[in-house]
Amino acid sequence: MGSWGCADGDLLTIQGLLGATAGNATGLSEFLCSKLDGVSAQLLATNYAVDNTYLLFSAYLVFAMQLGFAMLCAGSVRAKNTMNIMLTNVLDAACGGISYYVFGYAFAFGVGGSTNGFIGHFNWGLSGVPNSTFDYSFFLFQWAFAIAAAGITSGSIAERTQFVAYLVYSSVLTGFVYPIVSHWLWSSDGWLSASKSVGPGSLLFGTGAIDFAGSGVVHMVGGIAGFWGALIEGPRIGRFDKSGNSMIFRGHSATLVVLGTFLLWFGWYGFNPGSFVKILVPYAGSTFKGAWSGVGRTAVTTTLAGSTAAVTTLFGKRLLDGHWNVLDVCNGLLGGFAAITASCAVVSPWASIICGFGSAWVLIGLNKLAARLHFDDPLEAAQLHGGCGAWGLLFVGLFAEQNYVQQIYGGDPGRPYGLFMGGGGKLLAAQIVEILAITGWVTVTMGPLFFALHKFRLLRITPEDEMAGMDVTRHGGQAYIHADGSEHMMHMSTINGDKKHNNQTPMV
Amino acid sequence: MGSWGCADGDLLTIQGLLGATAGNATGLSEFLCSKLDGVSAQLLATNYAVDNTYLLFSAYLVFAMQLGFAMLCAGSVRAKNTMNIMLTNVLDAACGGISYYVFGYAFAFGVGGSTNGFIGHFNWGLSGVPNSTFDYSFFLFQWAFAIAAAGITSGSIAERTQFVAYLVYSSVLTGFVYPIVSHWLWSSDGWLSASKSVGPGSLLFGTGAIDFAGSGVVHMVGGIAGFWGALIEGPRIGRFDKSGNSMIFRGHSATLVVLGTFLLWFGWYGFNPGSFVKILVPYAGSTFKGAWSGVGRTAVTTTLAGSTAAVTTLFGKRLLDGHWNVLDVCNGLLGGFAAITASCAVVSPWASIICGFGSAWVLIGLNKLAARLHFDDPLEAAQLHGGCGAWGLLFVGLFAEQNYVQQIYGGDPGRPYGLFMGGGGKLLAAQIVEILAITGWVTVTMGPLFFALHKFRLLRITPEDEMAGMDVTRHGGQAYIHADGSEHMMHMSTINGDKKHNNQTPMV
Amino acid sequence: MTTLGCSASDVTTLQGFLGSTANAAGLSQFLCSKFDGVSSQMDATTFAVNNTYLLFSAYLVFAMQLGFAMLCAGSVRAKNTMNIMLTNVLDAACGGISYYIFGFAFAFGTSSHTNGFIGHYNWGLVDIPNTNFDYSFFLFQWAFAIAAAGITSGSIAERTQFVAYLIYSSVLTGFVYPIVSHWLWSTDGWLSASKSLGPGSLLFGTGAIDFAGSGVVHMVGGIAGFWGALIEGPRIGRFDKTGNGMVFRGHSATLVVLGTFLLWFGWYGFNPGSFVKILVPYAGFRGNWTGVGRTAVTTTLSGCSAAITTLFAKRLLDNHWSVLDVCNGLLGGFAAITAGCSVVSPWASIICGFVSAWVLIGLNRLAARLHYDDPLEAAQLHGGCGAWGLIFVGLFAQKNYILQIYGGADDRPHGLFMGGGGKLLAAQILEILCITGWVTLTMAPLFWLLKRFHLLRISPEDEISGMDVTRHGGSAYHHHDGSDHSTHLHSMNGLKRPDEGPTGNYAGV
Repeated sequence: MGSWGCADGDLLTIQGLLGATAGNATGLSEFLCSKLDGVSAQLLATNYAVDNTYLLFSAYLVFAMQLGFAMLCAGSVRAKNTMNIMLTNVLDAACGGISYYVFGYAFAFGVGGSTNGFIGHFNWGLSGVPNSTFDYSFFLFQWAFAIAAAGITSGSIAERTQFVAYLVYSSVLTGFVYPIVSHWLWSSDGWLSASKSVGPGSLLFGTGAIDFAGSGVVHMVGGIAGFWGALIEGPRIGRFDKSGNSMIFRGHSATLVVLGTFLLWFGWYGFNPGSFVKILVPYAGSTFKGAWSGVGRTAVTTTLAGSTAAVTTLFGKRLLDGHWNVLDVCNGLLGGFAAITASCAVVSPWASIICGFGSAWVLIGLNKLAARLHFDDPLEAAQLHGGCGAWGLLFVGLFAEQNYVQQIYGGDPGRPYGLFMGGGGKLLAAQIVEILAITGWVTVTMGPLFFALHKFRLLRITPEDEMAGMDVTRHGGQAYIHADGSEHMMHMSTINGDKKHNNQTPMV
Repeated sequence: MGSWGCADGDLLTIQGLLGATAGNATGLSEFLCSKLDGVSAQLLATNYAVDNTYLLFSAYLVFAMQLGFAMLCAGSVRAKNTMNIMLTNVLDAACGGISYYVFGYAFAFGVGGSTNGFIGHFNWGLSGVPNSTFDYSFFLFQWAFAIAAAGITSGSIAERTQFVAYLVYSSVLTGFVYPIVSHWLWSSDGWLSASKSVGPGSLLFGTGAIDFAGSGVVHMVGGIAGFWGALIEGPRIGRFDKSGNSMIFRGHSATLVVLGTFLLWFGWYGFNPGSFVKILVPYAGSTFKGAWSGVGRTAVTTTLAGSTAAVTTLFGKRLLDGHWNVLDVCNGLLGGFAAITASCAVVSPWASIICGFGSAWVLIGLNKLAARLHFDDPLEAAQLHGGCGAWGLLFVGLFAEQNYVQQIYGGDPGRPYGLFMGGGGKLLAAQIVEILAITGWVTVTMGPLFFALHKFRLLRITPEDEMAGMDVTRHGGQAYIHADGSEHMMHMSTINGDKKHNNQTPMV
Repeated sequence: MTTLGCSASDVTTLQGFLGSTANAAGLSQFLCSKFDGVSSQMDATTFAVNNTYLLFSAYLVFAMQLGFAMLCAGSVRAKNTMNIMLTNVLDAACGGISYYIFGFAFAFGTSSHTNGFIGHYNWGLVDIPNTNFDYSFFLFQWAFAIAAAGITSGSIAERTQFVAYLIYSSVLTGFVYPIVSHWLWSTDGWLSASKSLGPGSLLFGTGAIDFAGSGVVHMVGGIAGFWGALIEGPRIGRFDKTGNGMVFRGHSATLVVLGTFLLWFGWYGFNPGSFVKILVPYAGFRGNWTGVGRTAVTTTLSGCSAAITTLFAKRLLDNHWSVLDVCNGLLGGFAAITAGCSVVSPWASIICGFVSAWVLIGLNRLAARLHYDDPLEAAQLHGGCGAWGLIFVGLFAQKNYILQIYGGADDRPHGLFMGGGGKLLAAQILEILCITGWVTLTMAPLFWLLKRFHLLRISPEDEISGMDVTRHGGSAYHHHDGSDHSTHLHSMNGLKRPDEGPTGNYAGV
């Protein structure tokens, strides 16, 4: 951050420039410097205020995605499991808030005297925050990201997972697995980071992997964790019949799916453009371009990628299945967003259309593959966030623009960029390394975890619970009560209320 | 707000400093001052623009809470009263807009030549606004707060209140009762205010009561009004049977409850952090700390208190009732938010965890008490907003940090702060006075009002209406029509439509 | 942009002032370098603040699309929910692509030579960002464009073929709407109130004032919807043989309220956001931030007064308190104030809302009498209240607000009732006529052609059984999945796929 006041030697410089001729060179110099120092302090304060305002409201938008996830998940499961999945979504945010405060943030961004490319280990419980680099707003923004990852996984294992298993994997994912991946990519000393501050030449392949807002860090982590969970649990009862045919398990409310999708779209404007973290950063060589142009462009690429993926899915599914399906369009849209998330800031708007087009087919293809392999993921989360996320990482390596990479990540003018843009294959190689590293890390940590839960019979609910629905058996009743019995009742005492049985705990 | 240009005497000062030696001391002085004045004007404009942007978007978020209330209330009542309660929520905002514009704002913040610690009486109909202290954005922000209080009360008396009674109490609460309480605490000359501008030593107990975003002003006011309403009306028919057992009256849609809760959470980021009103305020003695750090910290304490309350409620209810209940978790979460609202800006993040933990047990305890005393509040609004709000006010007196109180409210360095932080008992005493004053004031105004409505038979609907549901009897039909008869109809003329009777007015 | 640094001649001036002082050149350069540094940081701050403001406003406007989706979904019968939500999602998605490629160019593409009717530069956002427009402006305008198409889809709900929707939506968002927005909002539009070509070039010396689009967005959407609904005719059973109106209730009042509140929320981006820049000082403590705040207040008050007026009016007329009517009244008040939100006083906005409630009630009665069927009342609400809003500007616009926002000479026309003469009112009426004419000329033949080619309306069978089942892969809600009383696992919920077998093209919905 710049300084517009008087630097250490400036006072003497002015005095020297005024020479002996001015009436009171010292006084004049001090006057001018005090004025300029005042201006400088105010400019600095303005800079902080603008950047923090921008970051905080972006964080609020990202938080709104949790609401989007809750509605999307609720609408995509059968009515009998609605209470269960909404509880997991509320707890993703609530448990995540506490664990990310106590240690998650420290693992991800705790930077202090000694650096460590694999894991952070400073700023436990936000001690030492705010400092000149990070303010509370940054914590809030990163927390909102962390809880998104756990939300993705809960979709994959919906409708058949014990609540205790959810509590265990969610804590591990939000508190440990995800923070470490975000340290690799986004911390200034992460081994995969594209903006490493430890010195020139320290970037992987001279470039580092570019994952601007987290196609890999958030979406692949959540998607791959969901993949292992869903694979180890197996499909829902009745999802594939004995002869191997797929059954269509429709969610109970398309309205909630659309509501959730639009809320996610709304929140994605915090997720992607917000990842600039600072908006008051002028770019060299232009009077009107700065981080604000980058932020706007990121919002545009995000919009175009999602839009293209939605339209591609619409016509693709029409050709394949013969009807215009809003649920498929919504998922296609989200796939486009998940894909553009890595590259949103470093590709041109026209390229984002290609990204969205590709991601629609990736999702359609993976869904077909999943059906063939009898892999059951109620929200298509593994295919959508894992598959489209990986495609998004590759896309950076192909279409990243040189000048955008320079503006955002700095570095020497010869740093690698997208293969198709003439920037060589090094960035693509780094992106592939990121895909492999994330896949490997999540597999090594979450795979055994789900397997252990499975072995200890903590993972899957009983077939009886699954048939009856978890809401009734575990969560205190159904989500919807449209008729309360008062329409044709005779005795007032029986209206709606379940009469309390004496052997129950008292109602509060 | 500072000035970075030349003050009145500065021009002559520079001329004097330059002395006779400079070629043209007058010209040079004028040149420098014109530059500095230009800079100053632009900095001032920037300051206004940033603060207003921040405040306006915060106000929009607070407004979104009204949507949250509407969905929360709708989901928490039985399907047959959905239209009724949503209408009250829409009208809270709409009637509140007009009444707060015409006189509510004047009662609350109308400050002019003479001061009055009890009630404001200037700026009727926003005359004299904008001025150098208040712009339109401040009115909008305060309006969004005012309508929240009325929304709380409508939950307490849901499912059994005449619509006319609602119109009466809502006008009185939003237009008179609430503005006066907000004048006490938040106006610069309120008798309970912690930042009173009338002079040193004028603060109550040398500190004033700290109610940063309104645990008392908003939540207790709404909650206590709701308490009297619900108490005077009595429980819904069938809620307690003849032998005194509680019946469980479940709301008709848990999805709407979760939707509403998340929207309230989202809006609370405008409610609490937005209450700073200005974000571009640097703090003395630091280059990077300012109101923006306070705003961020407030968002963090809010998040942590709600999260802790949610998790505490989850396990608390699991132990007590034996199931994991998302509805209880949602209410616990909101209780944590209501509690932290008073102290959000003046406590450390770690303390907010204690605040949330305490509020969860306050809510559980009060709910048990309400069940025992046969007090029926369909949304637990009196317990949640009244009880947790009071706990939040006490919490300020215990855990407020000295430096945060100084940064936000100014005053001399020896001013009291939290008891457990070593700041003495004066702040706690002021907080207790606030609790008593608010309880007394709302009781004295709203209690007789509800009682008078009751006496004139304007308060409660007839048992027939209550059994059939108000939507059908008063609001033109049911909220949901899932089947429209077209599935198995023979005559086109009967599809869906209720055939209009000839003696009715034409359908529009 | 203000220049706070030193201009080219300033260094010389400064040297002259310093005269023979020890090192006049060095001192001048030193001071100027400081001021230049300050100036460039101020510029950057201004850009950052204005873009932050505009981007978050754009996000709010986008949230209106969600509001429309929920409002429409709740207002139609359950059997057509999937259909109408799909159109809302596609309004945003298709609109994003078409507005990027050519819509923005038609609307705001400005370059060396001007054209008051249609823009023709900046195709596919080339040369963006420039000193006038950044990406944020495109995003904001895109969010406006998709709102217009959303309005129309409400008018023709429950009976329109999906292909017809795709066609009219593309034409409306990609061509009809951008041209109208060029007329009013581009610096060289022939109806613009802030034309930059020079003084005297404004229509009637004032131009039409349509600050946030009562005409540009709401009337365009509403009139397009009017023609669509008129050409299609009413839904089956909506009017019986003797001409009585049947009440076709939407399937969920909750969704209607949800949608209405979301629209209200988004309107705070729509109206106040239309200032585009917030860091523009006027004098003293006033600046665009005051105007932005006032706009939010007028918007709020107009909607509030329309809602309350509707509440009591419908209570008198229909004898019940109806939340659905209140919601529509509220939205009518918003649609009306949209044109005048920034140039009228808060007290006037209450009048605007009051009248708009009666406009909507009156037009709804007229529609019922004429057997015109618009499931969301979109033509009446957006078309009728939008037109009233345009007239309202001509009556109540305040001079000082107009000068602050649109500039111009001190004698510039303003509202008739404010003593500003009838010229502004004339310009407003011209805008109403032009928009009505233009949309009629373009959209009516389009709908008519679609009808001739049997692409417009679905078959009666589809209409009775609902489009969701026949066209969109199933109904929106599944409250019972069969598992409650199932004995055979394979019959639960799942529809067994037809004979394609395991190798079929099923993709696991």
